Amino acid sequence: MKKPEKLIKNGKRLDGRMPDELRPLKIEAGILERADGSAYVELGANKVLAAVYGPREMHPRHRQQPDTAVLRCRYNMAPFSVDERKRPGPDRRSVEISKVTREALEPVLFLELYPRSVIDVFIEVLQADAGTRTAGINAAAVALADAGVPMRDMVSSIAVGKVDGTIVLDLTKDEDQWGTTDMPIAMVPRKKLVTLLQMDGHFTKEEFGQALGLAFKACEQIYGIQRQALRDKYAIKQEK
Amino acid sequence: MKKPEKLIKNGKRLDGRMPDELRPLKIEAGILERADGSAYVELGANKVLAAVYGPREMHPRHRQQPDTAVLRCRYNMAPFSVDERKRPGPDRRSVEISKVTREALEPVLFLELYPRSVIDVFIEVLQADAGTRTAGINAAAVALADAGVPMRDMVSSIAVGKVDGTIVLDLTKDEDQWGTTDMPIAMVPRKKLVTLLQMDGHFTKEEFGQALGLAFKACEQIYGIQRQALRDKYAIKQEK
Amino acid sequence: MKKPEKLIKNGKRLDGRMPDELRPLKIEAGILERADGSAYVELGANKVLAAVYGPREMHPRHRQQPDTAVLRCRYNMAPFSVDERKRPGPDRRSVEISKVTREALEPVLFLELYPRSVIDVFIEVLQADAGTRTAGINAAAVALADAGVPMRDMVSSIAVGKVDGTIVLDLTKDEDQWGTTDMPIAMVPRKKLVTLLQMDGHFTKEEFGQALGLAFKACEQIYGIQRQALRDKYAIKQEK
Amino acid sequence: MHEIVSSVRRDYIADLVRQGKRIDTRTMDQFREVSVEVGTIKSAQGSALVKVGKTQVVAGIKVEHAEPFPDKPDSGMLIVNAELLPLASPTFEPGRPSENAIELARVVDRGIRESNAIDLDKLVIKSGEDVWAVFIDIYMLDYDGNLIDVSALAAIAALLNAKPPEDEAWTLPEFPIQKRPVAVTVAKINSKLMVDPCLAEEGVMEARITITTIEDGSICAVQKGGIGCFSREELEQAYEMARAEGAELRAKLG
Amino acid sequence: MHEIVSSVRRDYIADLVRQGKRIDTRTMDQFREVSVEVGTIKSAQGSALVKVGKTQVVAGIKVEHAEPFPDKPDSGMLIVNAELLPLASPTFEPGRPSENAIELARVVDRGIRESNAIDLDKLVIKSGEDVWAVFIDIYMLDYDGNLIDVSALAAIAALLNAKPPEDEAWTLPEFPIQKRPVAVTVAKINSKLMVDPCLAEEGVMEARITITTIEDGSICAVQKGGIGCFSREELEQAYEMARAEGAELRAKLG
Amino acid sequence: MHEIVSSVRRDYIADLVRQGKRIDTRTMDQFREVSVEVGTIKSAQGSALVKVGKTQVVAGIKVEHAEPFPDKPDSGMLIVNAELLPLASPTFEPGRPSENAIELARVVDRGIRESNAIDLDKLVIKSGEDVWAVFIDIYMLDYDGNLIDVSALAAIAALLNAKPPEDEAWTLPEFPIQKRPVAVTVAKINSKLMVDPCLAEEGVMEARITITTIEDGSICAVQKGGIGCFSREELEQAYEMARAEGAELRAKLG
Repeated sequence: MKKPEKLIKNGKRLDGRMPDELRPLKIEAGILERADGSAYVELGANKVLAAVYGPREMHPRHRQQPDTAVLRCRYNMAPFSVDERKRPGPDRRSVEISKVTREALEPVLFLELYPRSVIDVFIEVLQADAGTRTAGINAAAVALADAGVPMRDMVSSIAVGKVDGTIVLDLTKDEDQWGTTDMPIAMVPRKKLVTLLQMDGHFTKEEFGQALGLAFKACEQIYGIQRQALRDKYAIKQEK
Repeated sequence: MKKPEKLIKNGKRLDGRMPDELRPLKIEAGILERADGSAYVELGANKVLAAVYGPREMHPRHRQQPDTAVLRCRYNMAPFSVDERKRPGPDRRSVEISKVTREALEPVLFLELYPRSVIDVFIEVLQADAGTRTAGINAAAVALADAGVPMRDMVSSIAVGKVDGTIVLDLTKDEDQWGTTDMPIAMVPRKKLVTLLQMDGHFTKEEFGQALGLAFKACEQIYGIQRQALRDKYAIKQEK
Repeated sequence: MKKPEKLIKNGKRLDGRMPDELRPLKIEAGILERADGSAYVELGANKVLAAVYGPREMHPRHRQQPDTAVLRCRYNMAPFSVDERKRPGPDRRSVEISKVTREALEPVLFLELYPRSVIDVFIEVLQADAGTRTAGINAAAVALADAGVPMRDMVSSIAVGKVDGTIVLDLTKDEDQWGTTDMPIAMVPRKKLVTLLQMDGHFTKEEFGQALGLAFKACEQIYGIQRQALRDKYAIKQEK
Repeated sequence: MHEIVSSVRRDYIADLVRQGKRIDTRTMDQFREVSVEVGTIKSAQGSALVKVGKTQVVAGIKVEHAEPFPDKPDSGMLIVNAELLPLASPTFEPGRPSENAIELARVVDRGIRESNAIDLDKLVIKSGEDVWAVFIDIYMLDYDGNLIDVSALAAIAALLNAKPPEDEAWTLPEFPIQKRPVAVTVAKINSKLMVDPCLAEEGVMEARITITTIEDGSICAVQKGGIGCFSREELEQAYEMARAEGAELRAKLG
Repeated sequence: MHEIVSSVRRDYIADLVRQGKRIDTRTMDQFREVSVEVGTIKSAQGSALVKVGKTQVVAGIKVEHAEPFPDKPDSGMLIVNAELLPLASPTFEPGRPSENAIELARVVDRGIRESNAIDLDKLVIKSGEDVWAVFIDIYMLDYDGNLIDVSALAAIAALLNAKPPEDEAWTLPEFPIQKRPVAVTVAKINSKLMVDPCLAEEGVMEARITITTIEDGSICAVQKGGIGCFSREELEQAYEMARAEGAELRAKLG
Repeated sequence: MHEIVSSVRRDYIADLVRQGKRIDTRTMDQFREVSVEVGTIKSAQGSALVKVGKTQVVAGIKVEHAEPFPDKPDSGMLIVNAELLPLASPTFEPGRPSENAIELARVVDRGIRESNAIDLDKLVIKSGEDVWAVFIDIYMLDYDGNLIDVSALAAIAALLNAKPPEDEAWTLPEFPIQKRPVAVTVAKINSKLMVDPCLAEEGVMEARITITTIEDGSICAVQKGGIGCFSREELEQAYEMARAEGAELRAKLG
């Protein structure tokens, strides 16, 4: 695709959204049988699964921590999730995303309750359209709750950026590619504390502040959808 | 080589064999010094070595099984064993053959007699002309007996296939390449129970049955040659 | 660079040295903070760092030796140390050099004093101009002394070779490339015992003897510079 | 692929089988509930999500330019890859494909390749230089047994769903699928044969045989697994079960 | 990147911070002593040895021919690689790059790439076929904390030192550097923010945020690390510290 | 390459050496029985099975088209690879080549390369584009000590056995071998030197030195191994042993 002449026309984005508007977000909790907890997230054209196993015994043993559980995260993209087939296996990008995802989630967990254990979070991107790491964190946080892992709070995540000079929420692949700036963020929504922040592109001081504001507001909205997904699952269980 | 016009002429195959005829098969037991047991097999132009080590202590320890020995098999081709030099190291084909070879041999072993141990079977193809996995299984079974590993029975193996519409025994490389079907099989010859069966190509129900029949008969013949190889080695030892 | 017509003119080499003359050699001990011992060596245009860690506990445990420490060496070249960028990570050459370096150093160490321990020697080539393994051994030996690891003696190392039919000391990259023979050597200087010897090229019996003689003499000279480097560091410490 | 099953449960399943029953009340020749959903992954040329009981597999098709193998200048390429995602089971580990993942990919590959399900001869752009490579990526999402059959079904369903790539080098009217190979795995427990083993049954089965058939009931691929044995009669019985169940599964492909 | 710190030392550092002090007597917005030495490695097109306190990093630049990415036929390539040499710390292990080494390389990469520090558009020899690839290799020699800032500074210093390759395909008068991105890491300990954490401080910090700025004070890259959190106010304060310290560091580039 | 030897056996061997004797009754300068069989592997261009005592090595030659190294456009390529097969010894493990396998391959490589045993300049098809690559694959089948000498002998024997590839690009009348390098390893036990150490001797030797000589007795490669030392006199004595034994081994090449 060639770069479009304008990414924002008459105040609206290519997909018709307003600058501060989220893509359609759908979250389902508990969709896998084998995993201890799981969640499925659709954010626009992103389709992401997360599964949680644990707390379970850590193997190999020499990696056990005597006074705490270890959180491991693996973010992975399916070969068919992107335009050009992605070769299976981790690359440098996925290693970094796995790391920042772990650091985004760990602040809300009581790992010290499970010495010598491990909690595994597996995130699989089935279809990608920019924002997969934020979709993955939203899914993982719901999957952790679904697994019954004690949590201080939820973690909610979204990207903000700059496109045609305008600060926008939740960039699509086209906006990410042709825009100026991408800033994924994750936060503990109740205390409004940021647990993930990455950025590349260009922001003045003012734009940085404005983008943070937009993200904080959106994370509250996402938090609501996450809670609803967990409530829905619980409701269905109760019916049964 | 171009595809020959006919692979079977006047009822005979390119190398002069009848459809139900084995290639010359030569088996020697105990040809390596260091290994606990060993065997060398020539099946037509195939040259294959097998060595057995064990039962011996399993390392690393966390892979020990408290109530049984573990059987490990490694099928490997020498770089110079095929027309175009093969890069050293396992590929997907050799990983699969190693697995089915292990499953072909394990039914005749009393692994439960050797808890926490491992028995290693190493198969090296020095020269290849189709049927290397069957030659390897024949060699490995003799090597296991040569190592004094207790066995319920021998394991004998051969391929059958379809070439120019005829069911044939023990395909050569040309027949494998230009024929329709290849079906390697391994069996416990006395009880006539199949421990390995793979097939690719095309068989009707009737052809499948006919091919099984041919393979069963040939395995009896191979079983005789395997026994003779072990008797010969024992006889030589006695002389000394 | 094309092959020069002559590598030795009027008895002098391309860089003006006499055949038995060492390149400028500079050794500094104790230049890294974190390492237990370290040294920096410039030998002509070679720039090499060595660091020693240990004796320290060996991990993983199953590699501990109950009656001795283990010496591990890792020789590594920086990607920017050579003309064409070297891909990071070990190659076959560096694996071999790491092995012979270990065998060159181990004879002077009292490893039996530190059962279950490991001593790690890390050698990093920052800029290369032939002779990096000898520069690395000189640096490593000083770093071991700097770390306070008990030593029977120093280890000193240099290459000799044949260029335009002349036996020469301490070859440069051009001499190595266009010359006939390269023979790196390491020795325990007081006892005059050889702990590393490799050679490729062409030597008659007489040339071999002559080359050994040249190397033995040069190693004495290097030994002096190594001792001075350690004295200098100690002197500076005392001043403080 | 086996998971450890307690000896009590083991005996219970074996006992049931002796009475001709299965742990989930199925008959010996009955698959669990099968659902096939296609086209879910828009980033793939074709895709299918197949559920058999609680086992879930998604397969995606990508079609890309490639240089042909030197010995096959006039043939497109087929590459089958299977990932036993750690998401799908507590016993699957991240990292390089396990022996089981490799066997799975190769058995699915053989069913498709040997039946000529894809007309690879049509996938040549320029002889010896440029051909279409068809990648089938099999993604195990939830593992409750019988991954070969579920994966093979997902693979052929995804192929049938495949749209031509948007590339001017593509000249065929549609994606050239000409056969529908279907794999059926027959497990042997306590000397009885049964199709579609669930995870608990896999934990106690002696051996399995996977037979892939095409529309006319002929066989294009076979793979025996596990450390037990089969008699000739059992093999012939397994074939009959695979042919019959294969036809039923094929009907689900629409 | 954290090393284990005894709980006594941990409490000591935290106590100091409560009083607005640091373990090495610096103020909160003060870097350790910084030295930048360029051109030491003759086998590289450009090089820099940067010391910040006891942390030492050398960066080397190599410029080589390469085939461009298919989707960027008219752009040179930038490849950043970082090696946490086992020489530099008892906790660094030989072998494939760790998670920390990969993050380090990617954060340095983003600072340079996103600020357009190198004019990659000028590094094209023949569109779609031959471009210049700029390799930045970061070599950690001695590790006493804050490797991101030291590495980023070494990388831009080495780029500024880079000479054109001796190759007739090179036609530019000089190496096309147009911006000077500088990374500043702000650590949070006991709810206080401070720049340039040393190793002991890293061992107790809750989180860190690295903000890379360019000459006009605008931001080109951000990376939060560690398992703590930042409030919005803290982020804005961190930005102010990074901008101010970044300007000071930039002055050291000469 | 060392295997653990009990201290009793160790003392026994050392005692024997003190008396000028060896465990298998050989003299100090005597090889075990040597047999060289060539041409056994038909799928290789050349092959040799060499036995020295109970140590067995097979070497196979493959000759294939390759693109030359950019800095050597007018030279064929030589690639030596050695596999210490787990078949050959309880101490060899499957997997990537060990340090010992790499050293072995490189020492054999140097003997052949530095003696110009193969006239690589003749193996050019088209300068800078297409040359012949000669692969020597060394396969250790049964390991009872002294693998370097046995492997080097198998390599040169296989080269001498090599037939030109059946390829119209090949224009030479025969395979261009011009020298016969032979490696002889001298072990040092209890300050005595001896050739061709068997496995038991390797377990107690202090050090070894491998000297590769050609027809005229001159040296083309040397490699010291092990953690002991050699004096200058010992090195000169080792050379004499290697030259004399090398000539005897060379005679076995026919």
